[in-house]
Amino acid sequence: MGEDILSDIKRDYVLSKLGEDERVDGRKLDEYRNIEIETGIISKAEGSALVRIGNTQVVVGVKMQPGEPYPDTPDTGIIITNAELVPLASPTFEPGPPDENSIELARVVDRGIRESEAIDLKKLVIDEGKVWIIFIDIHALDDDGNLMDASSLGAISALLTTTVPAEKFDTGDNYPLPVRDLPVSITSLVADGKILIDPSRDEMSIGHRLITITSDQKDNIVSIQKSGSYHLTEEKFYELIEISLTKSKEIRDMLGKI
Amino acid sequence: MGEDILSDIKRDYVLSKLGEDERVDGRKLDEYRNIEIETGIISKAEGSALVRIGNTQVVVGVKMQPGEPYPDTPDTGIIITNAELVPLASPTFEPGPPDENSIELARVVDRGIRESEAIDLKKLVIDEGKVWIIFIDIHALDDDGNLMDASSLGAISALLTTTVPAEKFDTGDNYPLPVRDLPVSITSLVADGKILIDPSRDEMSIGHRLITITSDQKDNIVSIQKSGSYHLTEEKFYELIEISLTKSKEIRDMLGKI
Amino acid sequence: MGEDILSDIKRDYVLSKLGEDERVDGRKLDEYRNIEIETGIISKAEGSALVRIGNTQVVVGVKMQPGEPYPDTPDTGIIITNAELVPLASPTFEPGPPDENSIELARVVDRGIRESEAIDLKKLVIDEGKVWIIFIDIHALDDDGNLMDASSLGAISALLTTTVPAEKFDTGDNYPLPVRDLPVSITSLVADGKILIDPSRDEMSIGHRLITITSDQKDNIVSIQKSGSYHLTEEKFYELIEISLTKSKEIRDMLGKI
Amino acid sequence: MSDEMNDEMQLIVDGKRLDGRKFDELREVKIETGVLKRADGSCYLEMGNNKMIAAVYGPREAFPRHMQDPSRAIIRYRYSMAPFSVDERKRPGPDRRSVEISKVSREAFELVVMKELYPRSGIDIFVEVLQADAGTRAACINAASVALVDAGIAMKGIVTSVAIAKVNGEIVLDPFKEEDNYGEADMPFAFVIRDGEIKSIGLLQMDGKLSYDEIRKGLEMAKKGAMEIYRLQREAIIRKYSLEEVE
Amino acid sequence: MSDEMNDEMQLIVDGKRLDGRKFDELREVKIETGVLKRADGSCYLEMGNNKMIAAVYGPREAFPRHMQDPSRAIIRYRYSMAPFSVDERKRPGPDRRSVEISKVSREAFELVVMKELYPRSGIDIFVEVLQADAGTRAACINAASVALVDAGIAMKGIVTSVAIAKVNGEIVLDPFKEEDNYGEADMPFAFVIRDGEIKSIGLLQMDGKLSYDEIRKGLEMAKKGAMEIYRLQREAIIRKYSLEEVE
Amino acid sequence: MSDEMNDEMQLIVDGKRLDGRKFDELREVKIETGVLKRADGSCYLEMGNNKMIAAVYGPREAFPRHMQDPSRAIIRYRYSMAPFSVDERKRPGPDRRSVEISKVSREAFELVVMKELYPRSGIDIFVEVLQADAGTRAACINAASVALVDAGIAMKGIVTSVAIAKVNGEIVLDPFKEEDNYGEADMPFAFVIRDGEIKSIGLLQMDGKLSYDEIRKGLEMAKKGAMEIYRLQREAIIRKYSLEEVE
Repeated sequence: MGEDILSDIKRDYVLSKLGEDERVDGRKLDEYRNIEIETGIISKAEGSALVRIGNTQVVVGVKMQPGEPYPDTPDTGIIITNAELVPLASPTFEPGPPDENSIELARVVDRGIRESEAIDLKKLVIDEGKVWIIFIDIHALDDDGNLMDASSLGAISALLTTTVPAEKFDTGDNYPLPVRDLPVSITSLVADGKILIDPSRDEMSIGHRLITITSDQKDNIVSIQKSGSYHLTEEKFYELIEISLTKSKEIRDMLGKI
Repeated sequence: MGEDILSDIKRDYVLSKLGEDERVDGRKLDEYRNIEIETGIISKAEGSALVRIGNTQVVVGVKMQPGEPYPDTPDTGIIITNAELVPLASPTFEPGPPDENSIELARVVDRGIRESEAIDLKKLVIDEGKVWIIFIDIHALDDDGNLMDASSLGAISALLTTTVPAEKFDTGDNYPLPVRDLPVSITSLVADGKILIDPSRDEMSIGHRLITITSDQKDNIVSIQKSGSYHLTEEKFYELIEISLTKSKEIRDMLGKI
Repeated sequence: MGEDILSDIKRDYVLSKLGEDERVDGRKLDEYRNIEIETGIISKAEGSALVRIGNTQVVVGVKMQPGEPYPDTPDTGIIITNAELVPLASPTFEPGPPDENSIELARVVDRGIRESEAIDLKKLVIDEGKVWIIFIDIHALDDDGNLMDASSLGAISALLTTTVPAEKFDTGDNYPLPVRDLPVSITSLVADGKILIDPSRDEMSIGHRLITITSDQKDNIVSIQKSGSYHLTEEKFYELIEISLTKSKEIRDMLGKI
Repeated sequence: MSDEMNDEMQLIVDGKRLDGRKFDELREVKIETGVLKRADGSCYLEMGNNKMIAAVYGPREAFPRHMQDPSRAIIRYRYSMAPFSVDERKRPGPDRRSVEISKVSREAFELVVMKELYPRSGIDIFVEVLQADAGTRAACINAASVALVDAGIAMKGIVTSVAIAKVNGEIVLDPFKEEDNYGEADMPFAFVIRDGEIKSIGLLQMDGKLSYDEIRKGLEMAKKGAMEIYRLQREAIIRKYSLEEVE
Repeated sequence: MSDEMNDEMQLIVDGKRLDGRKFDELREVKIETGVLKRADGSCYLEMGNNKMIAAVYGPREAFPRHMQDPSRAIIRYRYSMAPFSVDERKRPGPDRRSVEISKVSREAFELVVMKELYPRSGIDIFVEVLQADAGTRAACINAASVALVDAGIAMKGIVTSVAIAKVNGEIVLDPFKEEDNYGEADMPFAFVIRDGEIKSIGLLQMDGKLSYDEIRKGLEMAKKGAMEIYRLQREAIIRKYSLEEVE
Repeated sequence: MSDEMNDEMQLIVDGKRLDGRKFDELREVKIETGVLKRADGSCYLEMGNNKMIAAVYGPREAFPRHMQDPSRAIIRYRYSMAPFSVDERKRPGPDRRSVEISKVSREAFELVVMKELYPRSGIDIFVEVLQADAGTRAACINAASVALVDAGIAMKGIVTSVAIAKVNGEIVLDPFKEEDNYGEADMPFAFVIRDGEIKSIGLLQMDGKLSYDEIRKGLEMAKKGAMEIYRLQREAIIRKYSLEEVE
C-alpha cells in the first residue's frame, strides 16, 4: 500500500545520494547532527537530562533508593537501566511490556556505563546489607533515528548531575554522585560499503544495519553492539572503531562542560 | 446481525417510554429497584454480604490479615479493594485480568469507603510496623444493571458485619470492626434530558451515560464519578446531587438495620 | 489440509492393527518401549537425569536452596515441581507461559513424589524458619508419546542422585538426599476396548485417552490421573490398576540399580 | 493430602465421623436452578459448607473466530475460587490448581454435550466457588450439570461427581475439610449417568495412598453417593420446570 | 485524599496559599505546540511543576483489524507516568490509577472528536507525565487537546480541564502537591468548550468531603479557571500557526 | 564482566589458563546431529562444560497468519536456559538477557537462510541450554547451524560462533566461566562461512575494556577458532549422512 511505496521511494533517494557520498539532510558521511543537552529538567529525579540529536529527543531520569545488594556482590551498589519506547515517540511503538528493541537499547546503554566503570559501585555501599540502587530510566520522546546514542548521552548526562539523596533516607548529607569516566556511544549505519555516522530515521529506510561502539576517555572500547542483519566486513569494522574513537572525543568534550 | 437489531429495538422502546416519563419496568424515574441485603453468607470471610438490586447480584467478602503498613503512612491500616467482573455475571465479561471497567468499579467503591472515613484506619494498627490489611473483594454474580451501587452497598454491608480475626493471628480477642459512617452510592443514567436513577441493563441500551454520587450520613458528598462519554450540564449535575442525597438517606436506613 | 489427511490415515492404520491386537511398532499391548536412564548429566544441578522411553526424551534437573517454609507447615521442606514443554520438543508446543498440559504434567509428577512420601520432608528442616526447597524442573526434549512417565521416571531418578548442597549454603557437610520410596507412573491409552501401555505419539492419533497410575514399592496406588475426554468403564479401570502394578515393578527394578 | 499427621489426628470417633456422618453418608446437598438472569442457564449449589454458582452461556458465537470449529461446539470450563472463599485470602485469577481442575472437568462435560449440534459455536461453563470446604471440584461439576440442563443444551447424559477419601484407615464418602487435610487419600470421581444409570467414569483423579481393594470399595461407595446426588439434581431441575408450569 | 491530618497541616496562611497564590488563582501554565517530529500533533505543557508531553497519531489504520469500527474512528487515550516523574520511583507500565484516568479522559475526548469522519481508523492520544505535582490528569487533558488541534483532527470543541480542592475549609483552584495530599477534597473537571463558551462537563470526578454548596462554589471557580486555560491553549495554537506563517 | 577483582584473581598461571589451555585453544567441542525425532533438524553440542540442544522446525506455515510474509520465510530464534543449567536456579521463561541474545542470534541466521525460497512460511530455531559455562550464545549458534543443515534448510553459508576474552591482560580464546566472571572483557563473534572461508561478521558484541590493538588480536584469534569449530560442524554433518548411507 501507499506506506510501502513511500518507503521505497525514500530508500531509493537515500541510496542514490549515498552513491555520490551525500546524505539526504546535507550532512557529510561522518557528520553528527546537532546535539543539545539540558540537565536538571526533572526536579523530582535525583538527576536528569533531555538530549536532542537533531529531532530525536530522549529524557533520562535517575532515581536512587537504598536496597539490598545482590547476594553474590554484597559490597557493590546496583545499577538498573530500563528503557521505555513509549508509543508517543514513534508510530511504530506500541503500548505494552518492553520488546526486544527496548531491551537491547537498555542493555547497551547499561553496558556503556557499567564497563567504563563510570560509577564506582564500591562507593555505593551504605551499610552492611544496604547499598544504593541507581535506576536509570530512559524515556524516548521522539524517534528520528539513533535513539541509542541519545539514550547513552542522556544516561551519562543525568548521572553527571545526580545528587545522592542521602538526607531523604536518613543516611547523612546529600552529595554529588561521583562519576569517574565519560563513556560515549557512537552509532553508525553500515550500507553499500559506506559508513553513515548518527543515522537519521529517513536513512534507516535503507535497513536496520547498525553498530554502536562505546569508548571511555582513555580510548578503550567498552562496548560494541552490532544490531541488525547485515554482513560486516573486517575492514569496515576497523574503520568503524577508528571513526567512533574520533567522534566520541568531540562529544565527550560537550559532556565535560556539563 | 440479530444482536444489533434487538439492541436497537430495545433502545427505541426505552426512549419512547422515556418520552412519556415512563420506564420499561414500570418504575418512576427516581424509583430504585427492590434492594435485598443478606449478610454473613460466607463464613470463611471475616465479613460478607450478598446484595440484590432487582436482578443484579453481587457478593462482597471481606478478609483481614496483618501486614506491613505503607512506608509513608506507618500508623494507618490498609484497605485494598478489588472487583472481579467474572464471566459468569454477563455475556460480555471475559476471563482475564481486570479491565478498565472492573478497575473503575473497584476504585469508586474504594473511594466511597475511604473518603467517608467509614473505617478509622488509625485504629487498625496492631503493633509498630504491623497493621491490619482489609481486603474488600467484590464478586459480581449477575449484571442486570448498576453493579456500582450493588457493589458499594455490598462493601459497606460486609464491613458492618466484619469481625476482626485477632485470635487467628494471636493478637488478642476478636472484635467487631468499628464502622463509623455509612457511605451510600447512587448511580443514575443521564439521557434525553432525564435522570433515571438505578438504571437497569435494558435501560443501558440507550448508552453508558452514568454518574455515581456517594454521600455520607452528614450529607457530605464523598465521591463523584461521571462514567461514560456524554455531555453533562450544570443544571443536571446539581439536580443529580439533590436526588442522590435524598435517595441515599432511604438506603442508609436499610443499612442501619443490619 | 494435508496434515489432517495424514493424521486420519495414521489413525486408521493404528486402529486396524489394534483390531488384531497389534501395535504399529510391533509391540505387544502391554509392552513398554525400551527405557534408558542416564543420571548426573547436569553437574550444575544437585541431581539430574535424562530419561529416554523409545524416542521420547526428558531431562529433569533438581536444584536445592534454603528458604522459608509455608506458614502452615513450619517444620516441613518444600517441593516445587515445574514442567516446561519447550517448543523444541514438539511442533505443537509454543513458547509462552505453561499451558494446561504442562501444568497437568508437573502436578501429576509432583503428586507421585509427594504422596509416595519418597522424600521425608520433615528431614529437610535446616533451622527454625529455614527449610530446604527442592525444585524439580522437568524439561521435555522430544515428545514421541508418554512424556508423563518419562517425566516421573526422570524426577525420581534425579532425586535418587541428588546431593544436598549444604556446604554451598554454609549449613554443614553435603549429603545424599534421602529417598525412601520409588514411585513409578504407568500411563496407558484406553481405546476400542483395549489398553495400550506406554502409548507412542503415533498411537496418540486415535485420541488423547490416557490414564496414569502411580504406585509405590508397597503396591499402594499413590496417584491416578485420567486425562482426556473418554468413557472409562469400571472393568477397564480395575484392569488398568492391575497392569500398572505389574509393570511398575519391572521399572522399579531399573531404578534400584541407579 | 498428607498422612504425616495421621497418628495425631483422630478423625473417626466411635465409628462416626467428626461431623456426625456415617462413612457412606453425603453432606447435605442443596440445589437451586435458574438463579441468574443474564446467564442462559444457572445453578446454585451447596454441599456441606461448599457454596458455588454455575452459569452457562451458549451456544453462542465462539470468539476469537480462529478458535471456531466448523463441525462442532467448543466447550470452555472455568473453575474459579473467589478470593474470600478460603481461610487465607486467595489472590484473584487462575492458579495452577484451578487450571488443572478446569481441564479435567471440561473433559468430563465433552462426553455428554452434543457438540456436533452446535457447529462454530461456543458453550461456556463458568463456576464460581463462593465458599470452599473440600470437594469443590465435585460440587462445581454437579452445579454445572444442572446449569447446562437449565440452558437447554442437548446432552447425552448428565455428569455427577463425588469424592471418597481414606480417613484413619476407613474409606469414607464425600470428605469435608478436616478429612481432606488430614486424611490418607482423596479420590474424586465424575460419572456419566444416562437413563438413570451410571454408564462410565468421566473424571478420575487420586492422590494419597490406597490399596487395590480400597479403591474398589471407594468406587462402589462413590457410585452410591453419585446416584443420590443425581436424584437431587433431577429434583432441582423438575422443581424449576414445575414452578414455571412447563410440565 | 485524606483529611486525617487537617488539624496539623496549615495550608492557608493569612488568606494565602503556601505557594503564594490566591484561592482562585491558577499555577503558571506554559504551552508549546508541535514539539515532536514523528507525531501528527504534539504539545508540551507545564502547569506549575507538572511537565507533560502529549502526542497524537492518526487518523491511521486501526490495528488489530477486528478492533476497527466501519462507521467511525476508535479513540485510544494513554495516560502514562515516567518512572522518574514522582518522588518514589514508579514501576514502568500502567497501574490501576492510570487505567482509570485513561478511561475517563478518553470519554471526554470522544465528545468532541468528529469520529464519524474517520471510519475504520484509529486516533491515538498518548500523554507522558515527565514530572508530577498534582493535577496531572487535568494538565494531560489540556496538552492532549492542543495536540489534537495540532494534528488537524476535526473537533466540535476543545476539552479543557482543571481541578478544585478544599483546603483548610476553603475552596481553591488548581491544587498543588501539598494541597492535594493534605487537603479535604479534590474535584477534577473537564469542560467542553465551543465558540469560546463552556457547553458541558465532559469529565467529573471527586473524592474527599464537600457539601452541596461547596460543590457549587467549586464548579464556578473551575469554570473561571478553565476559561483562562482555554485562552492559553488558543494562544499556543495561534502562536504556532503564525510562526509557520499559515495565517 | 567486571575487572574490579583483577588484582586478586589469578587466571593465568605460568603462561597457561586455569583449565590448562593455551591462549588460543578452544575447549573440547562435541557435536552430534539428528538427536531428536520430532524436530525437522536437531543437534546436541558440548563446548567445555556447556551442553545445549538445538531443534529446527520448518519450513512450516507461519502462525499467527498476520505474521506471514508473502515473499519470504519468517525466522524465529529462541535461546532459552533450563532452570537447572546454572548455579542459582533460573526462573523459567525468557529474561531480558535471553531476549537480547535471541535477537542478535536471529539476525545472524537471517544472513544465510534463503528465506525467499519459503514464502509465507516460518522457520523456527529453538535452542535449550541444559548446562551453562560461559559462551552459551556462541555454542547455541553453533548447534543451531548444524540443526538447520540437518533440517535441510537451504542456506548460503553456515554460521559459526566463538568468543574471545581478555584475562589478566591477555587475549584468550573461548573463555570458560571463571574467565568470563573475572576477566576484563568478553567479545562474542559469529562469522558467516561460505566455501570454507569466513565471508563476514554476522554477530558482534563486546563488553569490558579493550584497546584497538587488542580487538584486532582478538578478531584474528576468533577467526582461527571459528574455522576449527566449522570443521567440527562439518564433520558432524557428514558423519550423520554417512551413517544414514546417504553418501
